[in-house]
Amino acid sequence: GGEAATNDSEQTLRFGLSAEPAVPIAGMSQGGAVYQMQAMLSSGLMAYDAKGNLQPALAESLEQPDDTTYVFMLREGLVFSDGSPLTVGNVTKTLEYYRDPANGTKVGTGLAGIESISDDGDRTVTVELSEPDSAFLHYLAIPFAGILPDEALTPGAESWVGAGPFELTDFQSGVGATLKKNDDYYDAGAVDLETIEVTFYPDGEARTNALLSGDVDLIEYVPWENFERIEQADGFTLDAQQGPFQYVQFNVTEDRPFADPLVRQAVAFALDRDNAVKAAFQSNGEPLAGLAIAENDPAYDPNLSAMWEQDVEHAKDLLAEAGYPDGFSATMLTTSQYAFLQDTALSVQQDLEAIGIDVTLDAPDWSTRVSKGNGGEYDLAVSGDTGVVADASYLLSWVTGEKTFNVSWGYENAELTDLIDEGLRATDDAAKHDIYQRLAEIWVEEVPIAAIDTRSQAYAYRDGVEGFATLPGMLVFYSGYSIADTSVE
Amino acid sequence: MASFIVRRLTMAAGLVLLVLTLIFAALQFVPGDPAVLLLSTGTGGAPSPEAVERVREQLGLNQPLFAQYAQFLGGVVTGDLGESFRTQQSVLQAISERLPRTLQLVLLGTVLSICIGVPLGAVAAVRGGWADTAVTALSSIGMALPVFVFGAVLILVFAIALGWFPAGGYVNPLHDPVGALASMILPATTLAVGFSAQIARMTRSSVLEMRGQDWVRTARSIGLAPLVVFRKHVLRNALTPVVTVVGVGFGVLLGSTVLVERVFNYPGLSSLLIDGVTNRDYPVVQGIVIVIALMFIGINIVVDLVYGVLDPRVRRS
Amino acid sequence: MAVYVLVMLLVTAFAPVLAPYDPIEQNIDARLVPPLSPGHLLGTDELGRDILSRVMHGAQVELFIALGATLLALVLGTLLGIVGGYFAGIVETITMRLIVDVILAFPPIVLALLAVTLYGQGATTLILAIGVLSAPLFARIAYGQTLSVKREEYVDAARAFGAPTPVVIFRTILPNISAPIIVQFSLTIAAAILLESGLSYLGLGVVPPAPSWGSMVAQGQRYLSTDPHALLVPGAVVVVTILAFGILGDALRDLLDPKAKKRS
Amino acid sequence: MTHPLLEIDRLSVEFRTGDGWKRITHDVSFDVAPRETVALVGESGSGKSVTAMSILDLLPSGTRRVGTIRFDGGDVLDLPEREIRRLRGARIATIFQEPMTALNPVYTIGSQLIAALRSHRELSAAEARTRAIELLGDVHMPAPEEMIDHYPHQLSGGQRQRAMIAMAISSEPALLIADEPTTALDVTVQAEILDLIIELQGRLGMGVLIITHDMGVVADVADRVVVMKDGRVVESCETEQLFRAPAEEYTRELLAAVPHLGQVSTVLTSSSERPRAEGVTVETAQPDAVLRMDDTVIRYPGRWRRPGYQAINGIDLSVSHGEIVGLVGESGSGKSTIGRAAVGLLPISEGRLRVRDHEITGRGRRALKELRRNVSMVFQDPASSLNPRRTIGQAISDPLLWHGTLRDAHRRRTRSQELLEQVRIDPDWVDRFPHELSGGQRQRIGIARAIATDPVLMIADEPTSALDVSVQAEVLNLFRDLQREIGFSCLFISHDLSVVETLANRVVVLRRGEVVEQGPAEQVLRRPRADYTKHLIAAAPVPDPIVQRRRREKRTGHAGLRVGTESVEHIHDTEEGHRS
Ligand SMILES: Nc1ncnc2c1ncn2[C@@H]1O[C@H](COP(=O)(O)OP(=O)(O)OP(=O)(O)O)[C@@H](O)[C@H]1O
Ligand SMILES: Nc1ncnc2c1ncn2[C@@H]1O[C@H](COP(=O)(O)OP(=O)(O)OP(=O)(O)O)[C@@H](O)[C@H]1O
Ligand SMILES: [Mg+2]
Ligand SMILES: [Mg+2]
Repeated sequence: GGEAATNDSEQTLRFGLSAEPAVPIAGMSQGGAVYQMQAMLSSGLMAYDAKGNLQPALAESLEQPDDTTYVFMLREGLVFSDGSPLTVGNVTKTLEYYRDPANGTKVGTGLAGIESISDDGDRTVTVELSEPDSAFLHYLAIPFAGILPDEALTPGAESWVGAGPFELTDFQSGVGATLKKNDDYYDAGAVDLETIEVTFYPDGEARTNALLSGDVDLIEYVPWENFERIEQADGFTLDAQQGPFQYVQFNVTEDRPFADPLVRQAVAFALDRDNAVKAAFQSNGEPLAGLAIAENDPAYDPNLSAMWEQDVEHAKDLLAEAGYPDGFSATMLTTSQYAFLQDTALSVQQDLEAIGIDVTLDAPDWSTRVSKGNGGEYDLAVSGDTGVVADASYLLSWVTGEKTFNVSWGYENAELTDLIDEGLRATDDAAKHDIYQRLAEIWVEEVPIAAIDTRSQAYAYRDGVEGFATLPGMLVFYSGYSIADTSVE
Repeated sequence: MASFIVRRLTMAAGLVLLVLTLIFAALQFVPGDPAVLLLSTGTGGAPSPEAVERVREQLGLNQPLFAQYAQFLGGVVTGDLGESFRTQQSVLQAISERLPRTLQLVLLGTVLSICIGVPLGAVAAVRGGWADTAVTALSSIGMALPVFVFGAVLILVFAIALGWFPAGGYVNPLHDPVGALASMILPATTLAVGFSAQIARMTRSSVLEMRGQDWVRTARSIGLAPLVVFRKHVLRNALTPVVTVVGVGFGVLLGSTVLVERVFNYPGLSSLLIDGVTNRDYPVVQGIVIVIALMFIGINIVVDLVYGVLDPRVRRS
Repeated sequence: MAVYVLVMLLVTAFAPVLAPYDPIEQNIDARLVPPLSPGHLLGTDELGRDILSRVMHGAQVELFIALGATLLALVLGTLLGIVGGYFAGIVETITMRLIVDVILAFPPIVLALLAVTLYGQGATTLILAIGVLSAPLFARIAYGQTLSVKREEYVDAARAFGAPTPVVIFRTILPNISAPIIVQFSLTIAAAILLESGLSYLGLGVVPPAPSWGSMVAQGQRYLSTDPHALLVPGAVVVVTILAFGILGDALRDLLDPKAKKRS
Repeated sequence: MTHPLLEIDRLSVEFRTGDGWKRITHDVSFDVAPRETVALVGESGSGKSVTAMSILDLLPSGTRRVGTIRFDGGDVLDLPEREIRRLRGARIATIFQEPMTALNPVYTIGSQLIAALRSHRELSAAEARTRAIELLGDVHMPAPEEMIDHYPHQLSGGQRQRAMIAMAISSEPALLIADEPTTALDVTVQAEILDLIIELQGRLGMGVLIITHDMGVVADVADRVVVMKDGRVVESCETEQLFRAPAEEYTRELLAAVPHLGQVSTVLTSSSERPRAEGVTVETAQPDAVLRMDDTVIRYPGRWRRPGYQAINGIDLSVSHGEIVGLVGESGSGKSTIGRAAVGLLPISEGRLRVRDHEITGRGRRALKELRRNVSMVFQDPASSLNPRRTIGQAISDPLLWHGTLRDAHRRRTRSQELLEQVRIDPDWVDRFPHELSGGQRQRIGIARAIATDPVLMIADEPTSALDVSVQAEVLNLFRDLQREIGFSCLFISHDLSVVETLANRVVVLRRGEVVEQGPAEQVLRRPRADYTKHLIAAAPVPDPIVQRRRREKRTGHAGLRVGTESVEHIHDTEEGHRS
C-alpha cells in the first residue's frame, strides 16, 4: 500500500492517553488505555466502523449458511506487524484459545457457544455454534479479541503484536509510546497517519492542558469539568457520546436489608437521577431508570430505560412494607479515586437519606474498592460500567450470581438468565424485542441493580484532525478503531 | 570521619533490611489483589476467577509468604528487584529511568528554594518591620498553596495563555538541554513555593537567635562589613536548623513529588510509585521504597556531616 | 492575628449554631453559585453545598486534624530527636536511625495509604498518618540543635550541679532549642493542612461528605478555570489560618527569646 | 593643647525597659590622649563595659547614648554606621571582657584572626596566616602554628583571651579599648601581654583605655585612672596621685581592699589563724581527703583521626576536709581541666580520682550522682556557663530543686534573693536574665549558685577574676565564712597570687599539666622552691605605681619605655603634622 499516503508523506498524530496501558494479555479486558492500544495494534475478524456498525476486518467476507454456522473468508496475504504471515491456523488457534474456559479470557464468555472451529488450511474458517447467538459477531469485533500470533497465546504472555493498522516501535514506561504505520496492514492504503506519538496523561486536567497548549492533537477521556473549557476554546472539537452507565449495586446476602426486593425497589424509586447527572457529570450525561440498550439493538425500547420514576413517598411505603418504616443504616462503597463515582455516591447518599436510609460512605482507593467489592464488604455500592459488547446480552453478568466487584453481591436470578439467553438465540428482531419486554417486567420488580444514569464520554482534538469519530454507546472505549481513518494537517 | 561513614553505612544496611521487611509485611495487609487489578483497570468489568488464578501463579503470588519474602530478599541482595507486575519491565531499570528525572526536578526545586528562602528569611529577620510582615505573609501563602493549585495556575498562565513553557512532560536534558530546562521550570517552581517558604521561616528564626550573640559584636568590632558579619557570623551559625529542613525536605520531596508529577505529567519516580501503589504492583513499590530509603540514608549522612562542618563542636572523634 | 485565631476557635466551637446551612446538604440546582449571591455569601460548591457553612464546619475538622497531627509530631519528634542527640551510641541508633530514618525512608504516600487501609479513612487516621509523617522533621531539628547545645558550658554546669538527666534534657536543652521547634510547629500546621488536602486530592483524605478545608480545596481544583471561587474561598481561609499560626509561632518564639524580649 | 585622641563628655547610656528608657551611666566624662593609658576602674556593674562599648556603638540593641564622644577630634556619636565601621578595628580596637562568648565557636581562632587582619589591609591569604601566627606568638600562645587551627572551645580560658587580644591588636590601632584583658592570664603571661601593649603603644603612639579591677595592673600600666561607681565617675586623676592620696571615699575603700602579695591583708585574718582541719599534715595525702587524684592523666580526644592532647600528665593532688587549696599556674596548664574532671565533666584517662569516698575513675555513673550532691563548681567563664533562658534567680536555685533540698518555688526564690544579697547583687534582680548583667555580676551569680547547695567541696575556677577588689574581698570573706561554718573544702583556681595567699591553706603550682610545687601557702608563696614559682611571684604586679615602675625598668632594662605626658604632646604634634 502507501499510494494514498504519498500526498501527505509524514503525518504524525500526537495522542494523549488517559493512562499508561498495562502489558496486554490475550483476551483480557484491561481497561480503556489497553483498548485504545489494541484497537490500533491488532485486528480481529470483525471490527466497528465510525458509526458503530459491525464490519468484516481480517475477514474479507462472511457467510452464514444457517443460524449457527459462520464461514469467514480471510483476506489475501495477511501478515502480522512483525512480518510473519497470518494464516487461518492463527485464526483457529486464537479462537480456540479464547473460548477455552481454562484460559479465563474475557471474550471467552461470548464465545462459549462455539461448538467447533475448522479451517480449510487456506483462507476459510468455519465456526459452528451450538445455538444461534446474536452477539457472537460482536465478540469478534472487540479490540481484545484480535487474531494473535502463537506466542501471545499463553496465559500472561505479553501481546503487543497484532495485524492492526499500526505497530508499536517504542514504549517508554511512564512517558509514552510510538506507533508507526504498519505497511503490511490489509488496508494500509487508507491509513494516512505515518506515526502516532502516544503520551500518557493520567491526570485529566493535565490531559486537557496538553491539548489546549498544543502539546498533543487528540486526547481521550476528557474530564467532564473540562467539557465546557474545550467547547469554548477556539480551534478544538469535543466529540462526546453517551457511554457507560452508573448504578447502585446491592449486597443481597440473606440477613441484609437489600436481600428484600422491596428495599431495592425503594432505592430505585428514591434516586434523583437528574441530580446525579448534574453532580457527577456537570449535566454531561442522561438519567437512566432501567436498562441501557443501544438504539440499534432490536431489544431497544424507550420504556426499558424508564422503569422507575422518582417517587420518594412510594419509596418510603416500599420500605415500610419491607419492614423498615423507620429506615436503617447502611454503608455504601464507592471510590475516592474516581471523582465521578464519589460524587454519584454523594448524590445517592442524599436521596437515600430522604427515605430514611442512613448511609455512610466508604471511599477507599480503587484497588481497595475492587477488593472490597470482590469480598462483598458493603451494603450498597455505586459503580459505573459498560457492556463488553453493544448487544443487550451484556446484562448477563449482573444476574448469574458471579461474585465480582461490580455486580450485586450474591444476586442470582435464573429467570432473567434464561431470558437473556433466549434473547441471544432469537433470530428475529421482533422476538428479541419481545423477550426483553418480558425481562423488563421482572427487572422492575427485582432490581438486580438500580440504574442511575449514563455518562458522556468524550474525545477532543484540535482543528486539523480529520476523520476521527467517537463511537457511540457501549463502544465508546473502542473508538481507537477510527484512528485508522484519521488524518492530521 | 572515615570510620563514622563506615559505621553509618553498616547501619544503613541493617536499616534497609528493616525497611524492606516492613514494606513487605505492610503490603500484605493492604487490600487489593494485584492479579485482579492487572486484569481489570478502570471501569472495565470483572475478570474470571480462572484468569486471576493463572495470573497469580504467573506472578508468584500463590507461593507461601515466606517463600515470597525469601525470594524477594534474595533478589535484593543480588541486585535484582524483580519485574513490574504490570509492565513486566525490570524494576531496577524502571527506577533507573525515573530516579534521575525526579532527582533533576527535586534538585532544581531545592536550589530554587534555597536561593529564595534563605535570603527572604534573612531579610525578614534583619529588617524586621514591614519586611518581616511581608515575608511572613508571603510564606504563609506559599505554604498554603497546594501544589496542584499553584501548578494549575502556572500552567494556565505560562503554558496555555502565554505559551512560554510546555504544559508538562519530560525532556531528556542530554538530548535537548534547553527544552529540558524549559519543561522543568514550571514544576520546579511549583515545588519551590512551599519549600522556600519553610526555609524562609526557619532562617528568620535562626538568624534572630544568632544576631544577639557576643561574637557578632566582636565581628562588628573588627570593622567587618555588615554583610560579611551577617554572612559569616550570623547566617553561618544559623544554618544548622535550616540544613535540617533542607535535608529532610529534599528527601521527602524525592518520595512525594506525586502531585507535581501528576499536574505536570512528569514521569518521575513518584508517579511510578503512586501507580505501583494503586495497582498493587508490589515489586515496583518495594523497589522504590528501597531506593528512597537508600537515598535518605545517604542524605542523612550528608546532613550529619554538614552539621559537623557548620559546627565544629558537633564533630565526632 | 490572635483575634483571628480566637474567632476561628469560636467558629469551631459554635459552627453548628452559626452556619447558615447544613454543610452536607446538596442543592444541585444552585451548584457553583458565585460568592455574594443571595443566600450564599461565599457561594456554593459543585454539589450546591453552601461554602460558608462548609468552611465553618470544616474549621472543626481541620483544626482537629492539623493541631492533633502537629502536636503528635511535635511531642514524638522532639522527644526522639533530643534524646537521640543527647545520648550517643545505642540510644541514638534506636531513636534516630531505627525510628526516625525508617519513617523517613517510607515515602509519605505509601505510609498514608498503609494508614488509611489499616485504620480506615477518617480524621483519626489522618492525625496518626500526618503526625507520624511529620515527626521526623522535628526529630532531625531537635537532634541537630541538641548536638550543638549539649556542648554548651551551661549544660555542663547543669550536669555538674547534679541536674538529673531528664532535667538537663527538658529544662536546660529543650528551651534552648525551642526556637526552631516552635517555628517548625507552625510550619507543620501548614504542612498538615496541605497534606490533608493532598491526600484528599489522591482520595485518601477525610470521608466524604464531611467538610475539611483540604478536601474542599482538592475538590475545588477541578473547577479552577470555570468556577474558581470553589477553590479560592477555602484556599483563602487556609492561607489566613496558616498566616495566623505563622505569626503566632513567631510571636511565641520571640516571647521565649530573652534577648528579643525588649524588641516589642 | 591639641585635642586628645578620645574625648568622652557627659556620656550617658540608657537601656530600654518595660517602662521607658533607664539610665545606666550618668554623665561620664574623661579623655584619652595618644600614648596615654587610662585605666577605668571601679565597682563591678558600675558601667565600665557599657561605657567602653558605647564608644564604637557596640551596645546591644535597645540602648541609646546621650552626650558626646569625640575621636581624633571628630564626633563619633552621630556618625553613620558606615563611617563608624571605618574606625572599628582599624583605628579603634576592642578586647571584650568574656572571651569565650566573644569568639565564634564555628571558626578556628586563626580564621577569625585572619578575617580581622584582612578586613583592613590588603593581604594575601598566606601572608595573613603568617602574620596571624606571628601575632599569636606575640601574645604568647603556645605552639601558635598548631593553635591557629584550633576552635575556641579547644582552648583554655587564657588562651581564648590571648586570641582575642591578638585580634584586637592585629590592626595596630590608634586607640585600644581593653575590657579586662588579662583576667584569665597567669601573672607571667599577663606581664608579657602588658609589655606587648606598652611596646605597641610606644611604637604606634596608641592610646589605651584599659578596664581592670587589678590594682596591680593599674599601678603597672596606667597613666591616669578614672574611677567609676554606680554609673558615675567619682574620681579621675594621675595614677601615682591616686595611689598616694585618693580623694574620694570610695577610692579609698577600693584601695584598702586590695590584697597585697606577701603582706597579710588587713581585711582578712592572717593565714596562721585560718581555720584548718585538725591533724592535717600537709605533705602526705590525708586519709580524709575530699578530693584526691593519684597519678591522674587526662587527655582530650583528637579530632577525627589525629592524636588527642594530653592536658594532665599524671599528677597527685589532694584537698582534705575543710581545706582550701589554691591551684595556680600557667595559663593553659590544665587547671580548669582538673576542675572539670573533679566534678565528673571530663573522664580521666589514667590513674585514679576520688571524691570523698567515691571512686569516679571510669564510668561510675552512680558515684557521679552522689558526687554532685556534694560538689559544686564556679565555672571560669560566667557568661557561657549560665543558661541564657533561665533567670538568674532560677540559675541559682535550680540545684536546690535538683537535689530535692528545696522544692517549694516560692522558698527557692527567697533563697535566691538571700544568696544574691550575699554576693552583693540587688535581690530585686532575681528575675533578670544573665545577658542583662555585667561580667562581674554574672560571675557572682556563678558563685551564688555554687554556694547555694552548701557543698562539701567546691571547685572554684577563677571565681573572682572579674570582680573589683571590694566585692572580691567580700566574696573571699564569704568563702572563709563557709569554710568555718560548714567546714567546706575548696579547690581554688586563680592566677591572682595575693588572693590565693589570703585564702588558701595550701597551694599547688601547675605547669604544663604537671605539679611543679605544692605545700602550705606561706611556704610556697614566700619561700618558693621551684624556679617557676619564683618567676610567677616575681611577675605578680604590686598595687603600687612606684614599685611597679621600678620592676618594669628592671625587667625591660631601660626606663624610657613609658613616656611622660609632656613628650606625648610633643609626639602628638608631629603626628598631627604628618596627617594633615
Ligand atoms: N576541648 C579541648 N580539646 C583539646 N584541647 C583542649 C580542650 N580544652 C582544653 N584543651 C587544652 O588543654 C590545655 C589545658 O586547658 P585548661 O583549660 O585546663 O587550662 P587552664 O589551666 O585552665 O588555663 P587558663 O588559666 O588559661 O584558663 C590547654 O592547652 C588547652 O589548649
Ligand atoms: N542588656 C542589659 N539590660 C539591662 N541592664 C544591663 C544590660 N547590660 C548591662 N546592664 C547593666 O548595666 C550596668 C553596667 O554594666 P557594665 O557591664 O558596664 O558593668 P561593668 O562596670 O563592666 O561591670 P563588671 O566589672 O562587672 O564587668 C550593670 O548594672 C548591668 O546590670
Ligand atoms: Mg564589664
Ligand atoms: Mg582555665
